[in-house]
Amino acid sequence: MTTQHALTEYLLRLGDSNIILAQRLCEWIGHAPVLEEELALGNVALDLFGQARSWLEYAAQLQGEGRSADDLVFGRNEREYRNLLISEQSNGNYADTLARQYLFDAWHYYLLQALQHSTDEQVAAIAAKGLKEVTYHLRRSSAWIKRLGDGTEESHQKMQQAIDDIWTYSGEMMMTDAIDAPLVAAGIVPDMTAITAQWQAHVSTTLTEATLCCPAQDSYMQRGGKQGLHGEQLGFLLAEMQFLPRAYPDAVW
Amino acid sequence: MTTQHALTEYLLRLGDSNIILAQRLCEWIGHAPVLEEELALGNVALDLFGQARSWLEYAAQLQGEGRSADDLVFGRNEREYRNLLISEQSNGNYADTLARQYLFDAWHYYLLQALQHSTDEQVAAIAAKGLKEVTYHLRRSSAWIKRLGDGTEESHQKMQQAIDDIWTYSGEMMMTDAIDAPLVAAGIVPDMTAITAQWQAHVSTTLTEATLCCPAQDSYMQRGGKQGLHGEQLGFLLAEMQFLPRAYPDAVW
Amino acid sequence: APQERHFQEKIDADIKIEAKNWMPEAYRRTLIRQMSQHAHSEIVGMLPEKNWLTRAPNLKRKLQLLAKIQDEAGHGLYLYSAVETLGADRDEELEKLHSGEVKYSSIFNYPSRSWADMGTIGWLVDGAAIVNQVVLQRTSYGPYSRAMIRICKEESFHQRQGYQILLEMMHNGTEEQKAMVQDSINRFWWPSLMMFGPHDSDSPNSAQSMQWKIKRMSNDDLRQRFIDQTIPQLELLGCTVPDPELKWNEERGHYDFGAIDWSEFYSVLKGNGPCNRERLKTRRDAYDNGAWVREAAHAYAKKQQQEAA
Amino acid sequence: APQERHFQEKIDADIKIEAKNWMPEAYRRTLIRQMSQHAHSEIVGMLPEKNWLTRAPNLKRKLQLLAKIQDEAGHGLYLYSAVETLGADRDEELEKLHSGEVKYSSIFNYPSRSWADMGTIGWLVDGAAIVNQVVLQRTSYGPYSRAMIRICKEESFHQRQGYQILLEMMHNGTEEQKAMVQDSINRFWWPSLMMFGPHDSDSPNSAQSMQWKIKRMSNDDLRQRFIDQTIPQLELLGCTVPDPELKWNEERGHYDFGAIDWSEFYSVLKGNGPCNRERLKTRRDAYDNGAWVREAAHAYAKKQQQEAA
Repeated sequence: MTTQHALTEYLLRLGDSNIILAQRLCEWIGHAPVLEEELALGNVALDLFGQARSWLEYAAQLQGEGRSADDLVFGRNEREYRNLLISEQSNGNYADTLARQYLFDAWHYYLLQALQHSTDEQVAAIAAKGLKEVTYHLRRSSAWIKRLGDGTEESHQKMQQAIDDIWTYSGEMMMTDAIDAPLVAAGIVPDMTAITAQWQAHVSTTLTEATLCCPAQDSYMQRGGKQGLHGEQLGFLLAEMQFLPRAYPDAVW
Repeated sequence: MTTQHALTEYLLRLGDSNIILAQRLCEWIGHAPVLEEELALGNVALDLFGQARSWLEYAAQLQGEGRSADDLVFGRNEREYRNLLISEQSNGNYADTLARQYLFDAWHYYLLQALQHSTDEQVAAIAAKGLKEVTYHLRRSSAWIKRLGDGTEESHQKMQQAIDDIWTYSGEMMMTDAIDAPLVAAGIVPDMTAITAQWQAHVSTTLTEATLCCPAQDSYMQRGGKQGLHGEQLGFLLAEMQFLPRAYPDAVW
Repeated sequence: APQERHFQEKIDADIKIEAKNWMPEAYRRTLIRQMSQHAHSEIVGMLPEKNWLTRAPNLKRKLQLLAKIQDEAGHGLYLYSAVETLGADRDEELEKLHSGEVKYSSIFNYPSRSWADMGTIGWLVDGAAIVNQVVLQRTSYGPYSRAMIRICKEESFHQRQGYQILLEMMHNGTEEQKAMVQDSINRFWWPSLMMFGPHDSDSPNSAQSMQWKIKRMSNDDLRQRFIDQTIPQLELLGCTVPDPELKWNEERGHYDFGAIDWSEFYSVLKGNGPCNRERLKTRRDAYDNGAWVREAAHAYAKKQQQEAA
Repeated sequence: APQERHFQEKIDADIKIEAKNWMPEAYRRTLIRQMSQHAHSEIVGMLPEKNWLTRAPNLKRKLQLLAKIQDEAGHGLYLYSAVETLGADRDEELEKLHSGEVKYSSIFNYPSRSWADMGTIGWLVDGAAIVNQVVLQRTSYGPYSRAMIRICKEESFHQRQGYQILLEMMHNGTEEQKAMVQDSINRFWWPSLMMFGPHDSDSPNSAQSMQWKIKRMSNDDLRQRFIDQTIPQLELLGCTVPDPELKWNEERGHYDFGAIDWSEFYSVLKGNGPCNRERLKTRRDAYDNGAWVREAAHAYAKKQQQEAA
């Protein structure tokens, strides 16, 4: 595998994860528990869509087939999507959404922190810009974990259940495969060992502060999203998201 | 307007209403309260899809543009869909689904009973065949109205709420417009006056037996479905239903 | 009463009333109601747009639409804050929304049926809102006036974006897209005109509001202003409005237009619009389903305070 | 014991055991468990197919798929009835499903990821089930055997339909569709082979079941039979299976095949498949959300009886 091909795949994984998670967050608009949360969720979604666009534009450029970020977002099927499984999980209740968000944010934060030192200038630049946003995402979602974990009896139970339910999708963020190796070697992307440790420390500290139990780090972890093997919900999300460009292929919007 | 054009529109209204309601019923599969109901809902959906196909094949034939029933189902957008608003309403709880079904079935039953005497042979034949199925649908759904209306306190409340909520979409079934006039004149479709009275009698008897209040017949009634003016939910239903043919325009399945 | 006279003198002198100033109870009540309605309209107005958010046709439009919805949530926040300066409580105002006691702009009881509606809502609906709000920048209550100044800037931006959506479809789109735009305008034209409220002759509370300078222009004048500024834009689009009587009146220096179907207006207001139930249910469910979250946040904040103390 | 001897003699003489006959408790328990698992598998097996029901690509396929799902619900009903002849209770059996105490076929813990899976599930998964069920037509318990006979007919029909879906895509479809089919087979091949259960050497309860003729062929023999009959169909499709060691063995008169990854099998069985949680949650939620409906039906029936009395 050439480094360029590996990098393209890596960018798709990043971009797709952002797109899909942002799309999920959009589903909350109009339904959030309080107006301030409509705003906060929307802001996070905006940031993620924006970062996704940057990653995917770069991916499209590396592919060199004249495709745009839009072509990638609206023209690929489930099997071609490379998002992490955690990003596609359905919203559930507010605790479920925040558990998903927090575990993702913590990974995203440490990853971008490392990627801003990438030997690939474009990767470094996108990561540095994104990191500012994700710093806020992580601060917000960890605050909510504590608020709900250490709020009422009901919120505590819901948050614990949410963490337990999403946990099996957290491991994939740290897994590597043949795509990573050449990129790590070239200093383009970080080795995941350090990031895994950082993530675990952040999560275990936050959950403890939130009076929540941290599930075992060696629990069975689902995988496959990065290789295009998704759960059954993704197809519905894509059918909705891609409907207009699919239904009106000659249209300009 | 030619009679042929009017008949085509009329057939689309019938076919589309069946398609959309059947599609809604499909959403219940795997989620029904008891296995027997999975079967029953599925059977009703099968019947409705089958009848829809007959109506739409005839509509396509009258259009004479070489389109198939599939082209009509999978190739039209929301604005071109002619289904009754009642058929597109979301499933809600089981009482909501049954209230929607019952009010529809009662109309469907009396309409097909009249349509089997249509001067148009094909209409008469499709209606006669469908009537057998719909006789069962109506028997089943009225039984459920009574069962839930006169079941427990909780089921009574849910069923009353369901009737009250869906009621505003029931009037459209009885409304006529410029499409109906020439067809009534030609004896192809019935005048709705008699059917309205039959429907009202059936509904009021059933609801009374079910210990439910019948909302006022002169309540404000929503309209527009038959003219292609739908609620916001239909677009999502169509995006899902039409996804594959839209995403793979050259495919054969 | 001298207080009352002093109050009216300030109003007449175009001096803003501030939260700490004395004001007649009726002035306060009228303002609370109007500003709450306005705040609720921002929040409910997010719903028809959210309907297309997950289906926006490209990333640029998706980001724009999301940002617009965010702005509306922000406007809602300013406005609820402004209402609270009058001693009202946000949760109580929301209760009144949920119970149907206080309304929101009836235009949001119409469904958004196609992507073109994202353009039309920006162009016509926000356009009509701006005509109202521009005048309200000069309203007599200070916090309301300042909120309006801030909101107007963003709304104009939204309106231009909405118009751009339609322009793109009309000038570069397919025949299907053009039909989609015309259909959208056909559906939203009359409801947009109704946004300014009944004719002045049927608007009994207007006189008092005018005297208090809560209102600064009459419904009919605002409506005429909106039509006059919109029709040239319509022509640039290459579209029409569903009003055969619409015609430039050289003598009046204004467009003449056909009679508005007020029965539809009152019917929708009464709850019979296509989406009244759905909109209220969405808001009510969001509030109810979020109760445990708000309670938890409250409980947590209390614990934190106690620990800090 | 004479009862026990008599029982085994009947079995040995291929006389069916009926509900009213004496049977050893262990025989009854084994049967209840196996038949419940089978019934649960029919019900849970509806879910991966339901996943594409609302997205079937044309009316013909939609009707076929819905009819197939209906058949499965019907099979579930026969089988629960058959289980009840043994004194078990359907609701209690469902409880055991929901609590995870009794399993269903692990194959349904894999997601259906594309429309091609509707073909592959029919062809491979139902195909594997049939190989099992054909033999079970001769199982020693009468009601089970008769249910199997009835079920087998419909399953063969499903299998042919599934194969037709794939044939159509492979022979008349686009390149994208062909890739979709191959991808689907790649994903379902090994899990289908695992449907026959562990190797005979790792299947400790098999011997007793064989003696009782609840089981009539060993796991490995059934698996070999399935492979032997499937590979020619695979070749007709123009597809491959993801097993480089698959090869016709002239001497054995069978296909040789590679080693099965039993760690995956046990992992999925333990709850780690991609959909285990989701499947159970769907069934549990359906049951819980339907409680009030079942209660109402029950209350109503009781009232009707009282009135009739």
